[in-house]
Amino acid sequence: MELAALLAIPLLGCAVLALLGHRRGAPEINGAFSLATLAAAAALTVRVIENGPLRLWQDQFFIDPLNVFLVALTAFVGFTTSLFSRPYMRVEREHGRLTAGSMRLYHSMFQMFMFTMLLALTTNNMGILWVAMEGATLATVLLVSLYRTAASLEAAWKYFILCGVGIAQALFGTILLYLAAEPVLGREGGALLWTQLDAIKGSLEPTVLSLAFVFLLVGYGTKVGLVPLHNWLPDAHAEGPTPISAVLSGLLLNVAIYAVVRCKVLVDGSLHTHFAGNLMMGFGLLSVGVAAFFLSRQRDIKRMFAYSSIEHMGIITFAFGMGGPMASFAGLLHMTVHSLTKSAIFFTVGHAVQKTGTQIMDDIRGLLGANPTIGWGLMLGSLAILGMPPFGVFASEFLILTTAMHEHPWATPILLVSLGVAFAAIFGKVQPMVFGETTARRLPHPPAILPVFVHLAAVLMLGLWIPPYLAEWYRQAAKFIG
Amino acid sequence: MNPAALTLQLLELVMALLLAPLLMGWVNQCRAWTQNRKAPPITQPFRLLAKLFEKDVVLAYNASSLFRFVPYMLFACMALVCVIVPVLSTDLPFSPAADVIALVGIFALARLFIALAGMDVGTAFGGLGSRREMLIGFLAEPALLMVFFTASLISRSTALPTIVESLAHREFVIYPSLAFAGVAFILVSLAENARIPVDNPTTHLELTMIHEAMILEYSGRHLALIEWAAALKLYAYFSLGFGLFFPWGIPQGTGVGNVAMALPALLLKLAAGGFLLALIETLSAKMRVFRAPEFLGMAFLLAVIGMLVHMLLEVPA
Amino acid sequence: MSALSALPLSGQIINLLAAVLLLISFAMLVQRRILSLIDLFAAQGAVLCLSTVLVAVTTGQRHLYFSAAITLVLKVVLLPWILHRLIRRLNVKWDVEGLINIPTTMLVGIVVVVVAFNLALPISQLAGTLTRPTLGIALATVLLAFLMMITRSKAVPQVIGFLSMENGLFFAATSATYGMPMVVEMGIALDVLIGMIIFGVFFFQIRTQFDSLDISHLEQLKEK
Amino acid sequence: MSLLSFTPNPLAWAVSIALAWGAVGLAGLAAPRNVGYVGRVLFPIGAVLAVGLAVVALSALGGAPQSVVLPIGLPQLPFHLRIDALSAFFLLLIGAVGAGISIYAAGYFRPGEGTPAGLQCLLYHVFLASMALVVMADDGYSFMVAWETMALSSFFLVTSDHRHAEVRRAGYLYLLVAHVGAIAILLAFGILQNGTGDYAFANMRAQHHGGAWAAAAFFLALFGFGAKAGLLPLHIWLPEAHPAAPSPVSAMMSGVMLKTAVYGFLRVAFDLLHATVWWWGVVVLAFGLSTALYGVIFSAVQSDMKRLLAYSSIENIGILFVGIGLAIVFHGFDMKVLAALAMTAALYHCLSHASFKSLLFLCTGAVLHATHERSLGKLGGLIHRMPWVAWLALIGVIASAGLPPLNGFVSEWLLLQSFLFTPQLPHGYIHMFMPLAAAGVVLTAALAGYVMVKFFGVIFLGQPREEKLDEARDAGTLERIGLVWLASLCVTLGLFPVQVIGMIDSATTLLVGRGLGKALDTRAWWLLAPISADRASYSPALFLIVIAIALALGFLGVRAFYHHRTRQGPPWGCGFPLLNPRMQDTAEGFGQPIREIFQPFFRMRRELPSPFDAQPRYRVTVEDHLWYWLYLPIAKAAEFGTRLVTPLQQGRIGIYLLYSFCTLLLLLMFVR
Repeated sequence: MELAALLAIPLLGCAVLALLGHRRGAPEINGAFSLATLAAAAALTVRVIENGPLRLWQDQFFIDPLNVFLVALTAFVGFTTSLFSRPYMRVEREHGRLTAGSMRLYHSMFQMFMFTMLLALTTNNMGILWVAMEGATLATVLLVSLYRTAASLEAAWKYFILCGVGIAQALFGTILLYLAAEPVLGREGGALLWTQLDAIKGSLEPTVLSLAFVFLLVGYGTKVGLVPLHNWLPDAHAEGPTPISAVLSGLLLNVAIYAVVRCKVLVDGSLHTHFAGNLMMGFGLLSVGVAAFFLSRQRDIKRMFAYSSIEHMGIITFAFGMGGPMASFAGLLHMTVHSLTKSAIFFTVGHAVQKTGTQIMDDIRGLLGANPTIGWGLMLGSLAILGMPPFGVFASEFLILTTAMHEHPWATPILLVSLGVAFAAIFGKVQPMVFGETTARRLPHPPAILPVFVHLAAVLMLGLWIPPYLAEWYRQAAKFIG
Repeated sequence: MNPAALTLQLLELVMALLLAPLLMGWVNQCRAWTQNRKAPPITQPFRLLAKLFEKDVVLAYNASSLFRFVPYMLFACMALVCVIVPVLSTDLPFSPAADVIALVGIFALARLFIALAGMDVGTAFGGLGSRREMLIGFLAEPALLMVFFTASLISRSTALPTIVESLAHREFVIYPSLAFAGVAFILVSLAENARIPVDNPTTHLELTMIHEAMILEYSGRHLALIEWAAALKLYAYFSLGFGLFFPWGIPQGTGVGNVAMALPALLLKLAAGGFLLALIETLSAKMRVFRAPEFLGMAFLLAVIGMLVHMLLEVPA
Repeated sequence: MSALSALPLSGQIINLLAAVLLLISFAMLVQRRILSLIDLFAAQGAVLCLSTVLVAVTTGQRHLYFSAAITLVLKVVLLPWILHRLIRRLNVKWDVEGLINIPTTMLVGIVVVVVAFNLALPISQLAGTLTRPTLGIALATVLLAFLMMITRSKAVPQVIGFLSMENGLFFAATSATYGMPMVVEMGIALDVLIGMIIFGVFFFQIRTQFDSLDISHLEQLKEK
Repeated sequence: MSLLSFTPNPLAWAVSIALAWGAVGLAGLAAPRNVGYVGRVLFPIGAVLAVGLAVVALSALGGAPQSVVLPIGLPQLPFHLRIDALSAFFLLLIGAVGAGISIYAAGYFRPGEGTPAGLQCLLYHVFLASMALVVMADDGYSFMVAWETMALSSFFLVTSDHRHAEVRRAGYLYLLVAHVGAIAILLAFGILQNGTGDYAFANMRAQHHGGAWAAAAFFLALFGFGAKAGLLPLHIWLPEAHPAAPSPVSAMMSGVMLKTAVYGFLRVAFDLLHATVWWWGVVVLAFGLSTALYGVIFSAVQSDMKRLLAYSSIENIGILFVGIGLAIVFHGFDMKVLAALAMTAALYHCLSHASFKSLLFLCTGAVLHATHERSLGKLGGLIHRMPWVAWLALIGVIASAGLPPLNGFVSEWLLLQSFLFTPQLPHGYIHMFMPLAAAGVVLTAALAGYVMVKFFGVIFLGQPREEKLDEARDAGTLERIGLVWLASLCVTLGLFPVQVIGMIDSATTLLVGRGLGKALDTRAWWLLAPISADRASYSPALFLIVIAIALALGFLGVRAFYHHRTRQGPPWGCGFPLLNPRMQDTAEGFGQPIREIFQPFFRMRRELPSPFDAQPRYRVTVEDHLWYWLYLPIAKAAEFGTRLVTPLQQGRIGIYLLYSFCTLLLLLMFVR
């Protein structure tokens, strides 16, 4: 019931906003739908807390500890993003950067995107997961080119082609998975249902699974933004409207990682080696390292934070690759805090960019003077994402690094250097933007500061105290991720 | 703390106050003789002090309270040193207050104050003198410490009475290391006491003066105290040197007989030492300020060699 | 030889069709003219449809008819028609200029095929299907399409490459497992259709923006 | 001690005080721009709390360790807090010194300067509280949280005047180095937990590590804590950040925060790793000694008073690490008493440096407020206008120069005493080289005297170098209270070493397994004789008494026998009549001999005037070689790294596809 609501509400929202999206009240409608989705997600979460994991509709959908918190997180960030997009998109519209049509497209596709995300998370069917992932690309690709500028068009094109091609590889991987499972489960046995696959993973053919995993990793890894498959990510983040950057970074990447992790569980069960983990660690380290070095070259603020997302995805991938209860726990925690922090950063960035009228960091100065809340938001957000305690990002990095130090000491110098370089780059750019004399101007709509600080407060809380049931989910999920 | 020891302590102080200017006079006499000049009387420094005490103090308009405080401080520091260094007996009640390291500290304290005083009025010479004085100071201190290190390695102590006792009252052994340390000590003493070849106590030539540059603005009783303190310092270095390298004649007890024996020995040693100082000053030429690091570096080197020699030859394997 | 003769006739025909598929893929890789490219794509779809029907007939897998129908509608009729219309509307009938010259492309293509065959060998032995030897060809088709996307500098051929890759995937699904479950097939088809529509939108947007469909205009976003 | 035992649970009290600091800070946000409220109400409350902390810490010093587990933190890793002798010692330091700085800060803030006072109040108290938590933390995670909170709050304090580019640069450098250091510490904890997943210090203590692992942990800790403390190659942030901060914050950072780094190092090296390998100590000692020399030499050539002090802090940290290194060497050879001696020296120096350096920084703050000048070239003669500050600064100067009878000398004396035992070390080379290190320490101390003469002489003595200095006003009442508090700390620590060492003995015992307590000659309360009175002794009290008597006698004697007539006149100056303030020795001039002698240490640029210049100018800039030899190459390497990755993102979609393609093929090959 809750699940039906969870999926139906955004779908309905998509339809409604396709009609009304250009009206004055559209942002509020958007917010209302997002709130309803959040309520449904909350209800679902409560139910899972009370009754434990669920399987619904002939096992086509399932809720387990791994995806329940992601569902809640997705609905939550979706809701706060809709709050943020309210003043943001109004300003964009009033500045004439967007037409009525594009407002309609934006609102409708925002809901569509939420639907695909939630579908990808809750479905038990690896095929549907693929369809939903592709759907998420399709829903956002036109949003990236919303401004119809040359750059946004280019970004959207690259996003579409690269993710399309990437995800095609994932389809091939899915086919191979099916190929491996079919002899065991039969055509009607639900050979693509993850729960079924998980149950029989020990008897899946290892060779096929390892090949399948390569395809799946390359496919979903493209969406995660793993180096060297990441090239679409900075462009798409930088050129789309900021709310979209926020949800791309905060949600889409998470869901892609989620898909990879689901696959990894199966492969590990079949291979009994550390093959999948090693691959993921390699990709993770490469992403962290390369992204860190990219950071210092950036001039565009959104682009920089996009690279930061790549870096963090690398850290998460590395953590899951390492495996073990501690590292997987940390990986899950990192997913949560990264998505909260990064979306908060994009919220402040959005306002800062609107205030100063530029995305070029050299031209943004003295936000603290122009608007202390935005300035502090950006400063604290950046410090949080850079792994400064007491924010939650630090908690997960602490666990990941200390575990790595013991289990894979060779990796730690890379991480040490990368984190140092990343810190130098991001902080060196954020500091003058926040401090110093101001260049900003007044805006007709007050900025949506609440989402920023709600996110940061949540991240702060996760650094100091993790609610017991959340910790329990993490632990259980970490247990079967292995 | 028995009264005899306390008396002896007082006696030692009074003797230092009296002997120090005399030693100055003696050195000046010897120098005059070696240079074929007619020598002033040995009591000349006393006359100088008396004259200065009689005179009015002329203070610069902008001299601060620190400026007036420093001469007394200087004098007190040197008095303290003289209380600590054993010359008549090793059983001194105030001696535990400071060992050789602390002694270096007292000298440094005095140096800090006089250097500050030199900067107080704000003349061109004062600052110059202060900086040179501090320069000599930081170069001399490590060398001095190395000397003390060698001495205290032999006696396993840094307390002066113990050092003296162990050298003077145990069976006689030749310590080659002490020879090196002794030479180093002489070099350091020359530098610390503003003597040729590092400084010239008799000149007021801008380019070369160090100690005199700092005290240019002093006059009257202040200057007298400073001069007296300088004499005390020289005396203290002499007695330190005797304590470390020629401790024979310094008794352990506090009896009258002991002291009676110690006094002539001290006078003899002072006379010889003073003559030696005059000889060195006559035979060498004042060097450039920036040669001082080499000079003191040499002292440091000698002290270190002394210490190594001690470790090599004198430590029973 | 004996293994080959043990195969039923339908299997042999499917093998033939697979070979044709590969041939078409190569042809697409080296084809310079855009209209011919679209035709080749349609032909590829037709072959695919044919082979699917054949498999369906041979094995009695009902849902494969449905898949074949979708293929026919989507990839033989609808998409080529849309593409033709687009080409006409956008008036872009120029010859395709590759980034790498054609002999080189072909050489690379052959290497890719060898790799694909070798990779597929162990897997196809596991597959319990009639069509399992063709898995290698499916993989080769996917990779050749990939190669084609890499080498083309214009938007339309790139999209055709993308669609061709989809074909290869479809073929792989058919050959390895007699197709995916119905829901998934439907979903994939939907995605392809929507994707195509979005491509169409893009063509117009790009064209409005740059006055051409040459994606070498789309190389401004980079690190300097 | 019975007087102090009214606190049944020091840990609870200490935690409450930390929380109360947080509350005081938050209260500052109620009226952020009301300087009267923030300054006259909140900061004094903070100061009282600090005194309370010191009292609590005193009572905890002798007591048994206490620990508590808080319900916050990570699920398997709640915050563990613990007070043992070592934490208590550092809490004492934080409380005692923090009290002086807080009360000074109460009078320091003026309206309209930089960040609103309320916000500063929040940051300042969070800073204090986090330092207290750092020394109480008993597991890796809470330690790191407190550690980085400390870094972060101090960063914001440093950049409170962020409108100046150089302040921003300083803050940036500071936080960067701090962060890299923090990651290293974190990795050290990663080793220490030894795969158990339990980060509580109790668990780490119980683990046994292989030689290489232990060494790795040790040197990671040395790197991490050294970065915070300002050990040699990582000191680069310190002379930038400390001067940039408002003076109370500089005082707090130099005086207290650097000590938390020392604490962390001691905790990891001795308590968790048990410091059993003697050559670790040699390395630490070498780093410490070079830091000390480097710091003091650079300090001597500075012409900005706060930079001068910052470099002097580097020097003192170096001396501290020399002591720690020596303790490790002795400990490694199982010479427990000597290790205790060296460790006592180090701990004593912690207290000493904390008190005199914060005193000096606060004095510069007063000067800065009165004159708005930091450059030594524009100060002078302030002893006339600011006698309070000047005389109190003199106490700090004497202490900082390591002169008797104040506290700086005690620690130095102890350190040299322990060096005297190094010839007994059972290892060739080491027992011969170690005494040379002692010479290095003495050289450092003597140079520190040089630096301090320059500092005090140029600022307070001589003639004012600028007109406006005549308007300078002395420090206000609250500021004076703070200064007097710290100065009296210096004096107390200087005069009663026996009592103080008795107090910190439990901390020493915890670290090296043995205190000086038994070895301490207790024949007389006034006599410090750490091994035996025959061996060496020092009595500052006696020392002071004799000097005081001699002073009084000299003064009274001169008056009694002669007269005290005094005339005023123009300065003599060898008869030169046209004296003006510009003819005084400048700060640069004072540093000149050092520049000459230690030329290879500096990267010096000189602009000499030509004989025909209408307006001759002389300029000399002194820079750090390490910046060019180490940091710029690192920056260049990072730059190179960026250039290396840049081609990855060169815009052409075909190439991007090629990456995916190649990745795919490569991985497929890899699987086969």
